[in-house]
Amino acid sequence: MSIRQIALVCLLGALALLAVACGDDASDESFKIGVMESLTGPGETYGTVSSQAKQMAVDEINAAGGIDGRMIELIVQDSKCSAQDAITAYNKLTDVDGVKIILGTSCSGAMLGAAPLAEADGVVLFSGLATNPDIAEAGDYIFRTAMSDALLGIDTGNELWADGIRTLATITEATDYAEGVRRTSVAQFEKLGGEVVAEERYPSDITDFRSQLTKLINANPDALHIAAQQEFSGGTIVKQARELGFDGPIYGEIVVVGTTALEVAGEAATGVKAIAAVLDPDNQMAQEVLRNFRARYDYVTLPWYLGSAYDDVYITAECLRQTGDDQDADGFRDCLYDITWSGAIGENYSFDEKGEISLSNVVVEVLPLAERTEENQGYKSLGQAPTK
Amino acid sequence: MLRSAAYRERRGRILAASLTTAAAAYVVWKITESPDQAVQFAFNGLSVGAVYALLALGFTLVYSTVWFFDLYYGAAAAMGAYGVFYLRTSETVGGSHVNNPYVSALFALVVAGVVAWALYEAFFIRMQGRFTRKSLYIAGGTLTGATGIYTGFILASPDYLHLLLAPAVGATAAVVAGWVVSRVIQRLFSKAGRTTLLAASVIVGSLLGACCGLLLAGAPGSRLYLSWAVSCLVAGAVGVALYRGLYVYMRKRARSPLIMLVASLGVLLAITAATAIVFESAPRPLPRAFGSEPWTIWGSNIKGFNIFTIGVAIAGFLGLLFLLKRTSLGRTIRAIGDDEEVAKVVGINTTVVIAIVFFIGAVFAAAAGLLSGHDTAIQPRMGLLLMLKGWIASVVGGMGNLYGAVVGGFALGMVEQFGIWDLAGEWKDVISFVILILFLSFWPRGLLPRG
Amino acid sequence: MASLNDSFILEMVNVSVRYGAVSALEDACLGVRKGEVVAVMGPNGAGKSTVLKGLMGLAPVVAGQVYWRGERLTSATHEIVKHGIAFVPQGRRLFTHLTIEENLEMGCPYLRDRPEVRRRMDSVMELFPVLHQKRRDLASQMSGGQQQMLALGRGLMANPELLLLDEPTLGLAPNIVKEVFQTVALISERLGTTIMVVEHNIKGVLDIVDRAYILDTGRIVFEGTPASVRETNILAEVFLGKVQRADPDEP
Amino acid sequence: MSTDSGGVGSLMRAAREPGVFMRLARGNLELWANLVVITWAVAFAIWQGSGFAITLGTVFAIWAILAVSLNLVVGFTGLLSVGHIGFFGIGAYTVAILTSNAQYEQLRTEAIPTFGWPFFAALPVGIVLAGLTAIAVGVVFNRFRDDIFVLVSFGFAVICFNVFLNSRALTRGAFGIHEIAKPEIGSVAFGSEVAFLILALVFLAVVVLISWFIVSSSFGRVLTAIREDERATEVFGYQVTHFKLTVWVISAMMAAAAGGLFASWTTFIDPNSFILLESILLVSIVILGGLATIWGSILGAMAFVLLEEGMRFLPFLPDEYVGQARQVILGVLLVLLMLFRPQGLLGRYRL
Amino acid sequence: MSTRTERDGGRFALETIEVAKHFGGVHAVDGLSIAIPRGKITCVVGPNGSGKSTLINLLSGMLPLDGGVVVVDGVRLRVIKPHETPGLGITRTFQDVRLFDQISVWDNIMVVLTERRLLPALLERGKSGQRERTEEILRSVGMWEKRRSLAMDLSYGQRKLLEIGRAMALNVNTYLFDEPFAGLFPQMLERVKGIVRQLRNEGRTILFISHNMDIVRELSDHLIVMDSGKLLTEGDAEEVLAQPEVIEAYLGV
Repeated sequence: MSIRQIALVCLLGALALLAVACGDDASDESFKIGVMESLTGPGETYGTVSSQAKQMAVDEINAAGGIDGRMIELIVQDSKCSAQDAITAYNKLTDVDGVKIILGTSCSGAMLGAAPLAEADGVVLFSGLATNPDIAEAGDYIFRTAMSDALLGIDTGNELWADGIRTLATITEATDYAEGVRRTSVAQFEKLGGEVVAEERYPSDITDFRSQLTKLINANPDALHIAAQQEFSGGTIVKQARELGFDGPIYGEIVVVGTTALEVAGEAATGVKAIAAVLDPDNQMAQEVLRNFRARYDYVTLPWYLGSAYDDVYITAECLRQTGDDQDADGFRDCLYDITWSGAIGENYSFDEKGEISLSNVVVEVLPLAERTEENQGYKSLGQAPTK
Repeated sequence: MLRSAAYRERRGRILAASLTTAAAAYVVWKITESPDQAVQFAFNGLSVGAVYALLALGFTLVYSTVWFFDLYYGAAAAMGAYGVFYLRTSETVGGSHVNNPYVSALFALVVAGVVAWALYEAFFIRMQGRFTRKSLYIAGGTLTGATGIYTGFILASPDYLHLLLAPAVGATAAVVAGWVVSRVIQRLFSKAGRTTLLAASVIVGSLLGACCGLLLAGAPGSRLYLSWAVSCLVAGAVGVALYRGLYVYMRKRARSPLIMLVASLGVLLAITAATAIVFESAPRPLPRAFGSEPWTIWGSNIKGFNIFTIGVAIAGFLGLLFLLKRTSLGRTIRAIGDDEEVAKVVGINTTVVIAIVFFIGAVFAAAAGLLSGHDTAIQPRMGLLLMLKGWIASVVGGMGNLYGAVVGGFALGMVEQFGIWDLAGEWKDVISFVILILFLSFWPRGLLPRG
Repeated sequence: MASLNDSFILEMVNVSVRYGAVSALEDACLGVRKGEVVAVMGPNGAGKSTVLKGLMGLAPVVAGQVYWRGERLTSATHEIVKHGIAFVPQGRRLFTHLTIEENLEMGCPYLRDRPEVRRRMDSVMELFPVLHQKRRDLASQMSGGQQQMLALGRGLMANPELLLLDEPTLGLAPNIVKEVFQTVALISERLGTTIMVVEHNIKGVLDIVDRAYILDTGRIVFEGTPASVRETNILAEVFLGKVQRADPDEP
Repeated sequence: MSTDSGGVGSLMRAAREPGVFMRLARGNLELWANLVVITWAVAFAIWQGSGFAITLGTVFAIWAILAVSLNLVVGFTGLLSVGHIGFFGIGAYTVAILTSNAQYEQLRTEAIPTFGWPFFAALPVGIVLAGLTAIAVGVVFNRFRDDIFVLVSFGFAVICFNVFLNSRALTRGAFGIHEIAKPEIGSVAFGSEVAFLILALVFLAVVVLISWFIVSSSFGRVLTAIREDERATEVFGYQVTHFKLTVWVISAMMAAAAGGLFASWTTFIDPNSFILLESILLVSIVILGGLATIWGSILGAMAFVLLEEGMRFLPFLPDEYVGQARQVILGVLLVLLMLFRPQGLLGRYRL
Repeated sequence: MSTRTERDGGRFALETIEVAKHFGGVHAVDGLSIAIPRGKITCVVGPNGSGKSTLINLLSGMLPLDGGVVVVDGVRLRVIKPHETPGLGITRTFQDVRLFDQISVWDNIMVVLTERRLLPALLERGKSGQRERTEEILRSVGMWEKRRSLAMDLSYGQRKLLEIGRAMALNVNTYLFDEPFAGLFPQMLERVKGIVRQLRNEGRTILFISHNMDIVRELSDHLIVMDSGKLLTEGDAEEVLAQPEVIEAYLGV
């Protein structure tokens, strides 16, 4: 064999050693909880915020002495917002790390990929972020503290109609979340008698929306509805729509008024309305969570999802306290069905028979640039969306 | 029956002509339908077309010199954009610094390496007679090290960009001014002595240089535009380093252009992923440059910055045209494109000239990347997307033709816009690639064939 | 090993060239004196062009040395022309997308002295009036003969002491071939340039050269004046195939 | 068949027939490479538990089918296609659409018709559909060669992704399709992970067998000849375009089979699994493993899967960067391979 | 020079009538009308660039005809597709030796012997007849020992021989050899000469290009001299070589 060939074999061998040599060290005493979040890819912002909030909550619990003296240990995997990666991550968590309770995941697509496996294996999948209506039907072991798009859509449709919008143009990111938001909103809007005069979609990786927006504006709608998955594209669309001379009202959901989105859009975002679940300003716990998070990570975005991820951990801790065993998925599941919780995202909420919660959405309006502060997140609440 | 080549050519021409006619008729019909939208589409098309044209210009320049597809080109576009982001994070959304000493050191090292090689090629052989090898090595090493450290400092402290770059800009301005002055004096007063000449140019040059440097040092607002220059130069330096460090060896042995293609694909993959690791894979905006307020012309809106981009594309085209057609370097570049071996024989150091071509190409890509980044946003994958668009634009325009690159770039921009008039906007990419396949099938030499 | 002959300005000593396993030139020793016109002749595949390619660093020289004015020539290909050696490659190989003027300027791309370039170009155009008429045309638009003139002119732009011509008549019509040879003779006569010409067209070239080397299958089989070449009948032997060749082992 | 140029001088002289020894040298490399990778895989399985190993095994089998099928085109025929993921997607989507049983009451707009076919009825349809697409695409692509072929195949991948994403009436666009059926034969269901792994390996074996059958036949020899010199092959009486088209279609059909398996394995697909980048990674696997060798592609796929999963355990690499780090490593490997070993690890054909 | 018509189809394996090919403005083959007698060795000579290789490229369909007709066995053809040439009984070698570099010597020969149709080719895997024929050919060109090496690892002479062997494997009536003797050492040369003679003895037609007059004299029955794409003269080798204008064309102006 030539030196080159030997070198090749050595390379392969080194890689093999690399894989085998790195062992894991877990203490047996702690509760092991799996976490799957999309830490890279299109769902990166959500996944990162969510996993950071969870880590913060876990650190708080552990600092306070853990659950009856036992610590919680999070085992984090990247599910990348894709079904295939979610399945790989799920299998690694259940087979390698032997967890029975998984917090996550952040993308509905990933959730729907892993859900059948979890259902079959009897593993609890508990997400604070996935909002696809289909997840309600995914199974007995599937829970979420995120609200289904179905609710959001009804509120959005009502709000549009109540504001006197009769013709609507929609621009939608081609992701399941954004499509879900658009679909449910438009359904309600059309049910009320509204008309969608133009609709456009864009793939996640483009940053220039001008041609789509030109078409939408040219259709002369009363309002523009943005359904985005990434805060960044939401903000950019607002900015570019204004650049192209659109001066009608713009509607969206939480993503469009997220911190990054508002920074990207700047002054252009003023007056944009969003229908979203928002942390109650009077909720002391919520405000404390945000304060702690900012102190710890030096930024805040998607406060409601931050809160729901935080709540997830505390709910989990409570149920672990009751069952006392992180391998008892059935007990954990029953505990979730029974529990009523007051946390950052709301008071006295509980899971229905589909593993869903229902809280109310509110309408928010973006403040002028000068009035935006870290505390008010850049928008003011206009109260609940009209019911009809 | 196999048709004769002439027949096939004719058939291709007929098909192309009818397709063009159909497209033109469609556009005219659409314009009469809604002139407002047509004007807006035209503006949009010009804005993106300018970026495509810039990309196609650089791409065509490199391709028609070395005749292989260099996919690093895409990474250069991303690097240009991310260079600005790297240096100006404090002004961007999110506000957090990504400045990382390892990254700065790495690029400083690359720049130092390129400088070292450039010094060697430029002076080593020429000076060998006058000085000893050792002293040359020491001098070169010192210069290289100094450049490296200087670059490192520039990259690592973006907040003081204007202060750090002031001496360099001042010195450059001084040299240029001195040179211009000496040329002017030579022209006007042919009898002027050496001493007067020297004194005049030194005085004027140093004054002007100092002036420039001081002005710059006192203008922190210039940091954004300085970061443009820095990231373009760094992307260019990486291009040169790749050529000299990798492609030169590969080209000697390559049996087919595919080797270069696959290798540069590897480069693109690695750089894209590394960018995603350092900067995260989500899109980011660049800080606001000038001209971000829209102007209304004929009832449609266009940003001042877009007009600037179009201006840059045209200036880049004219500059490249001037370089290629009017200067001796350009002549040399064209000669290498025609026949590299003979170019070597007549006394051209082809390695150096091709390195310069790679530098220019990468600078064009980086400029396109950062302009489109300012206009919209940046993301690690933008390199691949922009490169493919530049590639298509140069195929549409005609490979190896500068006029074709500009025409192809703007044409592609327009087609993408007008193509989605009736189709949904998400089919934009499909339209570009269908155009590509149509062109390669029926019109492989493009709109304006080379030569 | 042959001793260095001072009167040779260029001397190749025992030069061998191999492409992979294929030997193209073996132990070739040849020299050129100042002001001479020397021909290197031989049938196809004899290694004539390889002599020049090896000299210019375009072919891998595996053994032997090249001396230029008594010093070893080790420069990179692009440096060689600065020593005063210009190479006119086979098949003309012009820069087809450059104009004729630009092609001529490419003959000395390293020269920064514009007036000097102008002067040289004028003298070349004086030598080849046809180039002057078409100086703004692209090189690809010329006929074969004119292209050869341009290639020669490009070589002369370097103001070379030694001009290497690789098959200057290849693929040219007979009347043009004649013209090319006349031009070569003219260059030698008017400019005093030393010329080494590789040629398969024996008769034409023998009329203009001072000395000739004859190659066969990578070896030099004869050296002498045109008269001696004609006398020995070596040409017919090599070209029409009657020579007793050495029996080298199969490579 | 063919040999490698490596070898130790003294032993070489000792060997009576040079070809035999060179084959041994090649055999050694293959043997070692395989031993290392298999040891690695076994160690991995023992250490990480069989469950995870089964998952990885299934991922590996699917990638391996893809790599083997792509190698038919890239390695044996010399057409560097970056668009293979398109056929993979066609197979996956056909199986998904035909077998999905999901009820979409809530999904008012983008509900697609449900067929509820069994897996083994849907798969052949997917394969045939991919074949038909391949014929159409191949007829257009047949005229392109070398780098232009690479360029248009990029285009094909992009077009396919956009079709999957934007044809909402057919694919539900970004929603993806879920509840894709698991394979069943009569009463035997491949519901469990192990059963599915076995099925995937059976598929891989079949694909390998077919590939081997092709490359060892006269047809395969003609393919290699086309790769070396298309015009010369033509002069010897072969209608080169037909041969190229045939292998292109066969390869596309194999990729579609892999796609069907993939869809059924994840039970949920969306367009994100079929992006251009995946296609580029696939080409990297083929080149890494070796051009024009079936074994090499399998090895490449295995190394690829183990590379990513192995990196998950690196202490200094945050988990979220594993995918990107894998991409960096693959990119650098591609450069090194092109520089030093343009035929890939076990390849028999230099680009 | 005599004029011929199609009636002579029986006597001539190949005929060209006013065949032309031009590249840009260069007329590589300019209204060439020649006839290649059946069962004999014909040699084409002429100075470099006189269009000899272009002629072979035209006859083998590698280049499309720009004008004129090629008559093969009495059939007039205006278009020759490369993949149909074996059907017409024509095969060739290349001046710059185009082997299938990265496959083995054995496979280089086998490629020529195997099935042309798609499906049968898929099902066929080295029939015994083909194997024997391959072995026979490899032995006859002395390449049997080398059968496992890649074609790219062979020496120039071996490559040349292998290419001729590859052409021989195709059992056709007319062989077009483009400079089969160039760059060969005597040993190899003899072998190639032997092959050419053997082919003639089997009653096949051979057309070859050579610059080696020695061999031309020795082998050729019929000689065609080309200059600037046109026919200069043709006829018996010795006679033609004795003509002064041939010497002129060849050795100088």
